[in-house]
Amino acid sequence: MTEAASAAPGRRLWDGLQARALPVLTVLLAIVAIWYLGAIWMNGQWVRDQAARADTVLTTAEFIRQTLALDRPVLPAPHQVAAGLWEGIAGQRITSRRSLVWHGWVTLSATLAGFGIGTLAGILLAVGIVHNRAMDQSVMPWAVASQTVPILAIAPMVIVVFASAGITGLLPKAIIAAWLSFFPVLVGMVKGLRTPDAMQLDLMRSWSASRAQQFWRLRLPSSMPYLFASLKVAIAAALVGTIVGELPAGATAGLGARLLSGSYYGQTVQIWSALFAAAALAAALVMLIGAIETLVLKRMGLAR
Amino acid sequence: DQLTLQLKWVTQAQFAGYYVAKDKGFYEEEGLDVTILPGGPDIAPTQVLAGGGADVIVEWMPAALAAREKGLPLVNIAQPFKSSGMMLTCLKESGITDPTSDFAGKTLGVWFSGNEYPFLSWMSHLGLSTEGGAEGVTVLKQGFNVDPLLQKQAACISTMTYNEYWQVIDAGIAPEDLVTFKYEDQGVATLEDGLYVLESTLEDSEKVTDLVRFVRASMKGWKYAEENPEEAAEIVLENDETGAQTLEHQVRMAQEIAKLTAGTDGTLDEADYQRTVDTLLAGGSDPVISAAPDGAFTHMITERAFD
Amino acid sequence: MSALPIIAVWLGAWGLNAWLARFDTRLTRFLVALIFGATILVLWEMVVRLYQVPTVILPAPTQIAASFAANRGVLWTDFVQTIVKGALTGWVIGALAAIATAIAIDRSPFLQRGLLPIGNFVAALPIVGIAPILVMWFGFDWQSKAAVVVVMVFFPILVNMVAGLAATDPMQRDLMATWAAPYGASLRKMRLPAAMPFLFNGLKITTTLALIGAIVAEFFGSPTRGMGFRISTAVGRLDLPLVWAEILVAAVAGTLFYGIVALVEKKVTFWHPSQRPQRG
Amino acid sequence: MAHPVIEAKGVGLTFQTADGPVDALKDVDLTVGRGDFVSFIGPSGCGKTTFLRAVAALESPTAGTLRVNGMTPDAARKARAYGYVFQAPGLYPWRTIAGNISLPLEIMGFGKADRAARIARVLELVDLAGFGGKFPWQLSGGMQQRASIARALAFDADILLMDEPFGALDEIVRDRLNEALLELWKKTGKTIGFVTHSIPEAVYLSTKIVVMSPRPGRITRIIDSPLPPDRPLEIRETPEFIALAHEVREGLREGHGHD
Amino acid sequence: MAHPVIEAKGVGLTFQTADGPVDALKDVDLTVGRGDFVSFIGPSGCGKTTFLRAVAALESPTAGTLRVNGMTPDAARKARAYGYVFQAPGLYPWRTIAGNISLPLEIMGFGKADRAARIARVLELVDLAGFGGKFPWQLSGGMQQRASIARALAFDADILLMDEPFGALDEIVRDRLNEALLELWKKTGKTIGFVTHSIPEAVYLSTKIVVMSPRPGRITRIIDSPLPPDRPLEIRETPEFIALAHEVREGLREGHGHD
Ligand SMILES: Nc1ncnc2c1ncn2[C@@H]1O[C@H](COP(=O)(O)OP(=O)(O)OP(=O)(O)O)[C@@H](O)[C@H]1O
Ligand SMILES: Nc1ncnc2c1ncn2[C@@H]1O[C@H](COP(=O)(O)OP(=O)(O)OP(=O)(O)O)[C@@H](O)[C@H]1O
Ligand SMILES: Cc1ncc(C[n+]2csc(CCO)c2C)c(N)n1
Ligand SMILES: [Mg+2]
Ligand SMILES: [Mg+2]
Repeated sequence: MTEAASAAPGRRLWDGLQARALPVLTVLLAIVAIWYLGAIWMNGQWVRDQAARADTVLTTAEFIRQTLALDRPVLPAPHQVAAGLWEGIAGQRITSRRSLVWHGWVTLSATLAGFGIGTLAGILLAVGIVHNRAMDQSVMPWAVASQTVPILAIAPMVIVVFASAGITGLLPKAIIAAWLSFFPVLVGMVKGLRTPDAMQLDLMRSWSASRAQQFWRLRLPSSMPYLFASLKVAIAAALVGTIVGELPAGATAGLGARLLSGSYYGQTVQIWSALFAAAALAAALVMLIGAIETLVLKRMGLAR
Repeated sequence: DQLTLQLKWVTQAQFAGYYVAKDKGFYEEEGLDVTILPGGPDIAPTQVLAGGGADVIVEWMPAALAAREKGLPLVNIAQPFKSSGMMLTCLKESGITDPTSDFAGKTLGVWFSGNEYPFLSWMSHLGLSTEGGAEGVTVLKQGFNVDPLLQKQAACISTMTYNEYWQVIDAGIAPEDLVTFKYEDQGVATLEDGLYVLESTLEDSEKVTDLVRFVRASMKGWKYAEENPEEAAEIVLENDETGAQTLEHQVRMAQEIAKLTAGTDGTLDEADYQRTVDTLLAGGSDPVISAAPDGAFTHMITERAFD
Repeated sequence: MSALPIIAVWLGAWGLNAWLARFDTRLTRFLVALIFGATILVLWEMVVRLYQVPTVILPAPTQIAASFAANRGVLWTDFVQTIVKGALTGWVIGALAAIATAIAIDRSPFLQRGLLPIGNFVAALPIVGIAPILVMWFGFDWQSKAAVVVVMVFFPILVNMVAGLAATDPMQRDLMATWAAPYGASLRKMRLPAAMPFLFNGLKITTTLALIGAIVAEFFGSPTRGMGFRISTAVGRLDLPLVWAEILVAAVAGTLFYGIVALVEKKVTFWHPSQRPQRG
Repeated sequence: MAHPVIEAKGVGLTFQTADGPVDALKDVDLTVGRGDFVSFIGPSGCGKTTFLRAVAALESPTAGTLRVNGMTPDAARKARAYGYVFQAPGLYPWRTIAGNISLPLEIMGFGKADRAARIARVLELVDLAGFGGKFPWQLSGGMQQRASIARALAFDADILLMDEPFGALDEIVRDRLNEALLELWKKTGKTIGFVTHSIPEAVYLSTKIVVMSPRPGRITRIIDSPLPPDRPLEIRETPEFIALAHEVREGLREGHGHD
Repeated sequence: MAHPVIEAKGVGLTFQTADGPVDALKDVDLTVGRGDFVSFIGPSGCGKTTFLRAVAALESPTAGTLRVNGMTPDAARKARAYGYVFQAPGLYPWRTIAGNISLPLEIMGFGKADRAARIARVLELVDLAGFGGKFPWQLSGGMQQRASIARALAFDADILLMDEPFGALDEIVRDRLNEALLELWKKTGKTIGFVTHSIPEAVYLSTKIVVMSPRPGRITRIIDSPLPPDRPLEIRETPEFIALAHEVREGLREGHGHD
């Protein structure tokens, strides 16, 4: 027991890595295996039909090889998607219109703008709700209702309406993104700003602290963990909003446009590559916020 | 002068004339600065026009006339497309050979968002209900691509001669395995891809001059594209921001489009117009438009452009 | 100057609400929310009329109401197709699958470490991307919409449920250990009840997600009914009042759905501090 | 000034709850003079906390009159007359111990150098010198409680209200802090209101012991202590002390009856 | 059986923390016989809780051997030898008081009628008859603590481990519960391990008092009580009692030194 505890630090690092990486790798491997099986199964119908139309008989090996190498597969094989991603990311100049990096950048900029607007709106509304009783009672139910409006479904219309008001380009997309991302921030911040317990508030009262002092020195710091948790949800939501906003913008740029045009031409590999690029972007953004969170909370002494 | 054109669909050779006119400087020669807005699956150009987002739109006549009846005063100012490229493409194995007898009980893919009118009036010509059942046809809202046919979710899908049909072919289905029914051949063709503006625009004489110059330059572009399909396709490709189009597909599209724009200088043929209106009016219980429209087109622009 | 009446209505309603809010009873709370909503509607109507906004851009509430009354049959058909068949079925299946998976994960730390990071990645997949794929796989009817909903709601519920199952405090777990409780008993009598507030958190978030997923998926192919179908078709036909009537149905259905889940939550997690009447 | 520091006349406080009204305080009469050390003792739920909170304007009495330094409690609060120590430490977890002590000083607008000096002084006082840079969760429960006492002492309020401040501490530490508190009180002449469950503690510290009883919360006895201000720990073995403790215990037993 | 109930030989327990290892227990030797009432007393952080947890197999010693009823602690746990009362009530908020008491009974497979009878009996014992239908958060802290004691008593485990069970209660209630606990112990002959901060409580209840000291946590004195099993409350004024208390206090002071 004590021997294991006093093992060399390098060894411990390795053990930790193994404990973390091994399960992820195993699950990943399982998913890839299932994916390959799925690809063979789902693309099989097409390969059989083609063989029947061409009046040929396929060996099993032939059959499997063909299912994994279709131009327009129902489900592209993992290596096809990987190749598509590689081609899109590394195989182009990043300013090229075929570059996923370029499209990713277009999407990212609108996402960040929308995320900024949404976060600001969410925080301001939350501050209002916590400090004003009339706002508390009137805004919250309608904020919930606002999220049930299928904004994604009317996004095309929204874009047109904004265009008619002279707002075009990045902003309409960003506003759709903001619409989706303000809600998690609002909910999280209301909860966070209300999280100081009665005793902490009473202490402030006993010191006769002003409302502003109460806000800056008590409510805001104690809401930080909630804020960051919601920011992670919000940035993913903002990305989805941007992508949807890009769909009706038709054949212009962005990962959404890439998804759409892939879909329009039945280019499943292109769809999946754009999809993975989007997911990777989302994961990176969430991780970035996680990193900022750790940093801030550590400085605040809230991370242990 | 500034002018904004809203296309009906994504950047592709279907709109080659406009891109050529812009790229070759035809608009510039006329003193125009034209912005071309690509469309998309759920963009309704009529709505964009109504909202002031564009000065001119490319739209199909059924949708334009329907919008006119809804109170949006659209006017056709030019008609670069002489013939319709619409058709229904079926798998031969579905056993459909004759529309009048074989559609009943089948599932058909149709585009919506204002593009369903030609199909609906064809069906009412055939006396088929679109509510499903053994006597009618089951209608699917077809998405952006030709998958429903490849996946055999529908017996037939809507295709354009210049686009979706070739996607089916490219997907690996031989032409012999397909049966197609062109709207032209069925006598239910309606006019596609015309240029429309709001009535109020025509009251502004300065705008009218701009439109005249615009139509003139656009038609120059169309004729150039007709003669040089390869070059036109390349120009389209350069303007495609998604980077999803392929040259091969666009060249073929440009060649097919040339067949549709052939035989017109952009002036609307009144006989074609009348046929479209008649087709739409003959809709049985559910016609697309209820009365013959009045003032839905003007020859003023094309006359001044080409005199 | 024409903005004056608009500002006047706004200020008047706000004053009334600020006054009502001071009473803080159940009735006034309801009234305040109602007045707030009514004010927005009135302002909307006034803006549309005063500035003569075209109907194809933004219809007035009265037009929307008229369209709603005229199209009740269509709206009902669409409601059944999209919300009852697509959204609800998908939500129930997704929730059940997520709960079952969460329990499996809770039992196996290996799965927990392996599945959750990947789960987070998958959860970040934008649905608009999977919708066309799922329509391709599951066909045009509501099954593919339900599948989209399943994918959308699965991970939010899973993540919450996993957190919930781990949310018992150490003392509660130690107590179970001193009683030598087998896993089944500690699951049923401790982990599941303790997870309820978290589970409901996930269920509430996903009510609105489920609606959005089912509607958006219809854009990628559908039979000729459903709310997403109707919205895109009606936009094409410039029937904007009908579009907004559909949006109204979605909003009301969504709010009700959310409200019902919140109500059940109140009944099930009555014991949780956030559900107890606040002292002081 | 001629005013007593705390003057309660017929004070009543009724909470409206879902199960009906709860009389947390009823007919409370009490006068506390400048420099008094008053302990409140009584069974759980008898209104000790409620009374302290009413004095600090954290609750409003529903009957009678309550004056602090001749003003309303709320005016006294605004004049920053109170240092309050709650039953639990209530430290802000995102601030270090020094930061926590600094917080009320910042709010009241003390200068930077003055703050540093005060923090050092009170940390010394509660035996936490050297721990100023730690975060609350890095300290044991007892140390946290001492930090919260230090925080209440730092800004030298006239009136110190302490709600079972030593409940979580072990006997030895408690003895030491009792001595330190007495020392401080003698040196500064503050008026102190002190809630405790421990009879010896109440007797050892107070000039006045208020015995309370629940349902409705009321005062059953007020015992003035004959003990001298100088009290070594050994005073607890003297007969006067034991007699006083006995009297308090008797008072408590009376009010306990049924519970 | 010839086995002692608890037998610790050179028990050590080191926690690995980010700041390095913490010796919570070191070289602990202790033998507890059947029917003993053992109190653990010592300053905060001296390892009282850790030792109790190790006995209940909630922690594993990193050195030495620990046996319970001649088995490993884990085997004893599986044999359901323990009733454990934690320092905080630890009631499940979604169950009523009766439901909470019923929970271990359900897990151990007691029949329905038996459960009802036991619940009624222990509720009576801790003076909570009539409160069975309330939820934990509807009761005051003291009542919750009593409910948690009732829960540990309901299933008649051989060994009762109690970690400062009466810390949150006022003196009168505490006295009453002390009496009741002694009564129960005499009647059932259970073996009891009891952590407390109060010297009089330790002396009043125990047959054996274990004095501990921190850094590293270790036993500094084991005092066997000469008091008879029958102990009226007044025994606390006898010279034997006071001498014993004095001895414990001495032991505590030794280990306190620097804190
Ligand atoms: N905010 C409140 N709402 C309703 N009832 C309350 C509230 N605060 C206190 N009470 C009730 O008032 C009575 C007095 O409570 P208080 O907290 O003053 O007791 P206490 O003497 O401090 O008890 P303890 O020793 O347990 O701290 C109790 O019956 C309590 O339940
Ligand atoms: N899980 C743990 N991880 C690290 N250190 C721990 C852990 N549990 C306890 N300790 C440390 O072990 C030592 C003994 O702790 P323990 O809880 O047994 O003390 P205690 O005597 O019960 O104190 P108290 O009277 O405050 O309850 C302390 O220094 C504590 O900080
Ligand atoms: C979802 C969707 N599919 C098709 C069309 C119709 N459409 C407009 S232009 C054009 C030519 C394409 O090659 C077609 C097919 C539409 N509007 N929306
Ligand atoms: Mg109290
Ligand atoms: Mg302990």
